[in-house]
Amino acid sequence: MRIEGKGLIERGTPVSFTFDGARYQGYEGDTLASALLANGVRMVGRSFKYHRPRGVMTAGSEEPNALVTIGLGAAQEPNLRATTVEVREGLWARSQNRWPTLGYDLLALNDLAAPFLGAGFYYKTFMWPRRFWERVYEPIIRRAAGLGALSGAPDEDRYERAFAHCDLLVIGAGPTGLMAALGAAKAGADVILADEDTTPGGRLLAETIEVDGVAGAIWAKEMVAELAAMPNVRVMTRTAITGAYDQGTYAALETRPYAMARRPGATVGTFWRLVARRTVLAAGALERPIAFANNDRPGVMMAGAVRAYVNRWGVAPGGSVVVFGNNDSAHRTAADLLEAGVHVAALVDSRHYATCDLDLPFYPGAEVCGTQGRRALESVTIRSARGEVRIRADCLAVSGGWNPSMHLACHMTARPVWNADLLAFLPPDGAVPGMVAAGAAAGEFSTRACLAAGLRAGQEVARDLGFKTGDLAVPMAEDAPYDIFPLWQVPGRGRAWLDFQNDVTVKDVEQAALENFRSVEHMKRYTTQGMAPDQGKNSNVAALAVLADATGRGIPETGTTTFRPPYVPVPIAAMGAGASGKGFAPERHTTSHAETEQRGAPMIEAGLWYRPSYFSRPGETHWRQSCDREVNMVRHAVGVCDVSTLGKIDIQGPDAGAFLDFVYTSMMSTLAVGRVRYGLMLREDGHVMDDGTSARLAENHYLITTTTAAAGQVMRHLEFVHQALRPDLDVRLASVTETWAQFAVAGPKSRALLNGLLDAPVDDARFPYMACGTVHIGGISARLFRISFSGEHAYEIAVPARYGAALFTELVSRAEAMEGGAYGMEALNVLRIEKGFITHAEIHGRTTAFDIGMQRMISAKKDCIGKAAAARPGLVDEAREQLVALKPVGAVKEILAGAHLFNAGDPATRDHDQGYVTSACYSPTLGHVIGLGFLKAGRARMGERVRMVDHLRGSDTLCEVIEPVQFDPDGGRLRG
Amino acid sequence: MVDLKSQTPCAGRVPLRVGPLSLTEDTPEHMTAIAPYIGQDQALSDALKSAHGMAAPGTGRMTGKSGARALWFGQRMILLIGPEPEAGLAEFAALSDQSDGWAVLRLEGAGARDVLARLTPLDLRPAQFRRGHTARSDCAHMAASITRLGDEAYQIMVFRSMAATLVHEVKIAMGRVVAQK
Amino acid sequence: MRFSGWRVLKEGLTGNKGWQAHWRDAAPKAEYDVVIIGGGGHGLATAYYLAKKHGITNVAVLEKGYLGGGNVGRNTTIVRANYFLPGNSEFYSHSLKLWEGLEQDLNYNVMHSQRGQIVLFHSDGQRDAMARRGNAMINQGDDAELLDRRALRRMVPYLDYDNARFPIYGGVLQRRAGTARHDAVAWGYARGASERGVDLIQNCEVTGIDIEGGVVKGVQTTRGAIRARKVAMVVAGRSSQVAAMAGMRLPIESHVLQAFVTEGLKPVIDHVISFGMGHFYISQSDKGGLVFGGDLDMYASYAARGNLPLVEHVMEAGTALMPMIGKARVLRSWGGIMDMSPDGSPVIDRTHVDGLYLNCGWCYGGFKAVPASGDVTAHLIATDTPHAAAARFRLDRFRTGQGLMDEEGTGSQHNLH
Amino acid sequence: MRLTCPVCGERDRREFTYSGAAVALERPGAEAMPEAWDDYLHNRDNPAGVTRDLWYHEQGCAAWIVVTRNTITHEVLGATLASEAARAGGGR
Repeated sequence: MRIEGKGLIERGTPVSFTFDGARYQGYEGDTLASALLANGVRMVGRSFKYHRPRGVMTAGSEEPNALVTIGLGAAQEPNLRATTVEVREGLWARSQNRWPTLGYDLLALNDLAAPFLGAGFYYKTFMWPRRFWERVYEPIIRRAAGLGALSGAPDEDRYERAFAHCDLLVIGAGPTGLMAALGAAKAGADVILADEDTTPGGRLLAETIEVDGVAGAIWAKEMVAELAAMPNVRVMTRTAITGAYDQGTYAALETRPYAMARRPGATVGTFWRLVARRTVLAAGALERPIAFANNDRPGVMMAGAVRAYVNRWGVAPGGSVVVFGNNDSAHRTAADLLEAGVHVAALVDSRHYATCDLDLPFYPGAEVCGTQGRRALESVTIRSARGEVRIRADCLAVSGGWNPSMHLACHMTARPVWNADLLAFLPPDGAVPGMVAAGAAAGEFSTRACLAAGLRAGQEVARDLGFKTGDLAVPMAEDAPYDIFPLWQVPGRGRAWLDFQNDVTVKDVEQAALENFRSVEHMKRYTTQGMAPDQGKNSNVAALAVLADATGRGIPETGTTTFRPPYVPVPIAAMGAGASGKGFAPERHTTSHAETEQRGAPMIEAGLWYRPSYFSRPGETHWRQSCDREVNMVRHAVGVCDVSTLGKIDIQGPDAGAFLDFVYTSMMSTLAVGRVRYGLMLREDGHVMDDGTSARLAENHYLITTTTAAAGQVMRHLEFVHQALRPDLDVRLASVTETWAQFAVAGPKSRALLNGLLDAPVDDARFPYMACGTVHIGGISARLFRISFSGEHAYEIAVPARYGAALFTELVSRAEAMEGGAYGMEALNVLRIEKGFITHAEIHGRTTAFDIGMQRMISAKKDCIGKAAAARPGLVDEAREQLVALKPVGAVKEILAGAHLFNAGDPATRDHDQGYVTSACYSPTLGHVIGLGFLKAGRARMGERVRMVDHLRGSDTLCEVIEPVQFDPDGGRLRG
Repeated sequence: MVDLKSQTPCAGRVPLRVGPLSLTEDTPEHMTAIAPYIGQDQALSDALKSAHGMAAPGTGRMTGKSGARALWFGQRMILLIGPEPEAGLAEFAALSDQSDGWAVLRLEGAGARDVLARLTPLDLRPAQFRRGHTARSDCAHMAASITRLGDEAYQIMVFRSMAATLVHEVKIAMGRVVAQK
Repeated sequence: MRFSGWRVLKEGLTGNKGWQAHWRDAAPKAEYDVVIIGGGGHGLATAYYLAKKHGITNVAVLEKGYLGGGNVGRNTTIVRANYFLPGNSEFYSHSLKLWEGLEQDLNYNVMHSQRGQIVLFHSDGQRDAMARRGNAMINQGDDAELLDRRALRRMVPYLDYDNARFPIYGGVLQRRAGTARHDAVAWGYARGASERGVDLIQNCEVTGIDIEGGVVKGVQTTRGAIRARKVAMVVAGRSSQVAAMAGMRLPIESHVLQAFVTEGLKPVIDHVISFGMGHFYISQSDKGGLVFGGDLDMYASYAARGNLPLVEHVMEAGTALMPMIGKARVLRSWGGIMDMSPDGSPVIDRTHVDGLYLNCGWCYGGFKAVPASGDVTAHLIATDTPHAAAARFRLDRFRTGQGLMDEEGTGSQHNLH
Repeated sequence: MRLTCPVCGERDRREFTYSGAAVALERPGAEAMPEAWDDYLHNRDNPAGVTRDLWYHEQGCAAWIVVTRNTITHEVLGATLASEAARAGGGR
């Protein structure tokens, strides 16, 4: 219920929201948790395994119990912490992991079966009969497990990603962080101050502490205003630092306020990559529970969280509260409750020497040993030297001490350091280069100590970075010492929870130790302790203490498990922002793209590029009709195809020829100016990397081409060879792929078409096969190459890309007037298969020059990349699979790429595998299906019949092994 | 004689305005990659100065003025933007025509830096990336050249074929910066 | 102690006080017939099969940390047999068959779940390459089915079929593929080996390998010297360091591979789905977390943790492939150290030292290999001849070029992973 | 992760492409024995500690660089241009 006059909520702005169908009222500034508590809602969820009733336990992102689902349909968002969800008008929340309702959950029966569902029970059963695992046991387990549900619909909320750089990143904007930011910023450093909360201030918002004589919350507000006004400070609220990475890189998740996120163009959050030269970890500390029987009932809360609800949100979490602790946090809670007018039924302090001057029943040297209540806490059992008493209470505030939030300091796999005085792990020094921890995160628990530590850390960082710091005073505030007495578990009957989310109890940890899961990692993995959404933030230290006890070791020897990013869970959509749909990778368009689309050609992806599959004409209803027509067009008239996507690299300099000799298998330095040569590049491991052409444009200027797919790889390779292996060669490389729009003009009428366009016509004498040179179109300088990937008399013409669109349109319309036209990738593929030309279907990374019959292209006169490795015995073994063509001779006239080859009569099994098909098509030119493939010792097997089997598509036929070049084997058409 | 019409890389996609931010296309007549041969850096710089009135820029810098600039473009590479390179430069450097190879965009207005910070990992803080500074970096998964032209004015270059993607990405980021102010 | 439902019931009724250690913690003896360096999945399985199939029980497994603390405890739990090159085909096929009887064999529920794995393809060319693979799987005697877009959509409707940057053409399904509870595999083998007399020695780091006249004599450890007739190095992730103790320089580069798990969710992904184009694969654990991963971080590392560019790339791929997982929250990320061999395939071989054996180079694929790797390594140690299913995993294949197994076609050299 | 390019200064790892141990700079001559090629192509020290490896500033200035790095801590200790390292005698 609300406490009049308390809290930082906007009492003037009431909002209504629903939880599990019921309408409630809260105020702006409320979290879902504070608003539900204000409305007296205590049970908000069910536990993971036993489906026990659970209530709000904390007031922060570490909340283990109050996980809810927000929204409907595609907007449904599971597993949100009610303690961080901001209440707003119309918020629609519901509980999860229960059926049919939160109040009556069928799987609560699990709780009765708990003796049989202890740690690791599933490793010992569900094995018979074998097939029942997938059919029976696993589906039941899967349905029972899990927390909230995804909607199954595509996520429509948009996130974004961004980068920011600074001198100092301050993580946490409590008293420590505010002072650290101030200290560094005043000295002139660029500071980013980030805090996951909606409002900076940290614990100052939750306490009644004063700083410099004003309420802590007000001091914080003024400090933030001062910082925000400085040009070198960026205050980022709602921003959780989620991970520490190398060289001062941090990941952060910023969540946008609901109203802003709904603006057109806005996002629901930003995933930041922050780069900081230094970092101050001022993330504070988290309070930890104590294990005692039935410590998981709704109403059992952390003592510090109770203060937060009272002071920050003006909510009394109960009408009658018992406070229990082993340190002064419990006393502070009791005092704040009394001050707010809430009844405190008892203060139980396990320290026998503790004193208390508050007006309430005080139990020093006592412990809470049990709780009662059906769906929520009804009473608490206190055990002291005088015996046990049961006290009615609807809220139990617990403090087992504080754990510094050192997680980020341990993200580089360093382990925290045990401090026996504080009974806590502290961040290790220097574990994240550039990071220092300060304040509560470093085990300093008084406000004054935090303020001082923050200022000191900020100023030290600034000086380290070369800034001059002035005198700044540490504000006045309480400076009480931290006194704690060890208490991890209260002995007794009944289950005592450690990991509330995963339902791990003290008994589970003890049983794990009994079964020899004594290493902390084994215990974790066997019991699932610390593997739930809070990643053990609430429970790991106590679980360690229990394990240490059960194995007779100390806590430091027992050690911790590894801390891993992210600090708080991060939506996949945030880290992958922008990648849905076409945003996954950049799109590359040729200059003919628009015209090609206008002609209705379906586009296919080629690397990042788009290329036309085929150009359908009226009356054509199947792609094969279009493809066959386009093939015939090229064979009989003329076809036009955009080949701009092939890589083009300028190689210039006095040593250009020598350089190319080194990267190609064959000699390029002997190529005459004005001529083009086909070339093969090997990887250094002796396998084929790529093929292409090399044109010598001038004495010291070559232009080489690569395949579309390998353009980037080849450029990287050439730069490597030049810079890392042959820096002595005076040669310069530049990619010119995008400068030129290049079109293949292929077919018997190709020259006629071009001559209609060129300012001066070309002929065979001036421009024979494999010639290249400059020509002009309408006064524009263009490059012409007489090369062919179709086996026809053909050219490739390149113009500056600004003219590409115009030239393509011109070429196609002229081709159409000559019974030709544009052709796409399907026809291009058929044309090259007919001619036995290879693509990356054949040079797939495992083939050698030997395999494709080009071993003679490896020049004996010189060294080249890959030459030595290509000579390894295994790469020139006659038994290797060699390139052949195939034609069907069985009843089924079909060849399928991906099918395997066997000797006729052999079974289709691995032992008998003879090869496989790489490419196949119907050849309109030859009038039958042909394929290319690799066959063991294939070159010696021409004319042999082999069995082709494709199990996947149910094809089994005989093929004849034929020469790879089926069309115009002597090349007359190329030259004619 | 045929008359081939020319088309700019971003034709039909820009100019764009979102709030105070604008995105426009620059279409320099010539762009030439100039890569000095071994030991010719100084000779090239001198030749560049006498031919085009600007020295070769140092790493990450730009020389010249609007209309005729020399942009550092990578290890041992300068991009001459605007004028047609004088033929004599070829004595000292490999010249490679890049005139049509790049989309050149200009992003300007209050918040331009925040827009870019959504696209590139470069440190864009004004004191680190000053006016006249240039860098090769990543921009929305594309290899880019980014130059600071003014207080809140940047030039972004990517390969011509990616013009549409770049404009799309910048436009979205512009919308976000304006909406989330 | 034999595990069963009855035992769970009985112990439950008597307060769960009767459970026994799953394995004995042994102190090192002075001498063993066989010392296995490495108490990960492969080392434990090797010990188990040495004892079970070859009757060699005077065996010690030396583990510098805790059992199963390496990659067997930090992988994405996928079990499949979908390789296509000779050598890999028969080996992983053998492994899958062992998986299928593993729980009964070990009397330990490793939750091997044959839920099916689908590998997607995005172009005609990729379909052809996948068909070659699928046919090779059937040639080997394993199962594979080619799904066209429509059949795939019926099976996994939540992929982005309509607006993907790289359109989904179809997939190859292996129904017998699936997942298993990774830690339990290590524990199950540990228990089985321990029951048969093998000494499992934790917190015992090998610091030297004793060799005399080209014959192995034992090892030096942080817990003293141990004599052994035979020594096997089964330490993927640290292979180079351990082999260096025997004067070997291995064809291995160590890389970090990251993996991720989300908060628990109700069942939403029923198969293992591999998106090769985006280097992304995903399944849902029985607890409800989405378990997924991607490519290597791509730099040599022993840090067992990675960096953001790869993290983001994995998330981008997930977002692109199945936009419905956007609101799933990543709970934890981690990294494992991968023994990357030049051709992406492992080595199981004798060495130049008599009695010294090498098992390394598992690249990204060691988990599913655990049963067969243990079986064939035990066979090699016991008989000094390679098992038929692993005869091609020779160390000298890189020098000779004979029998390279470069499934990805990126080259049999390190810098082209 | 950030690397310091000798040309461009400190940059995000995502601008770089990795390419293995700097041993790749020490290419054997054409007549070298198969063992030398085996060592060059395959066998590696693969240190758990300080190593030198090759990176390509692909989304940056296009320089190949040799980075001295710790494989356990990921600390970057220095970087030089591969061209200079190659002139100075390779990957050692």
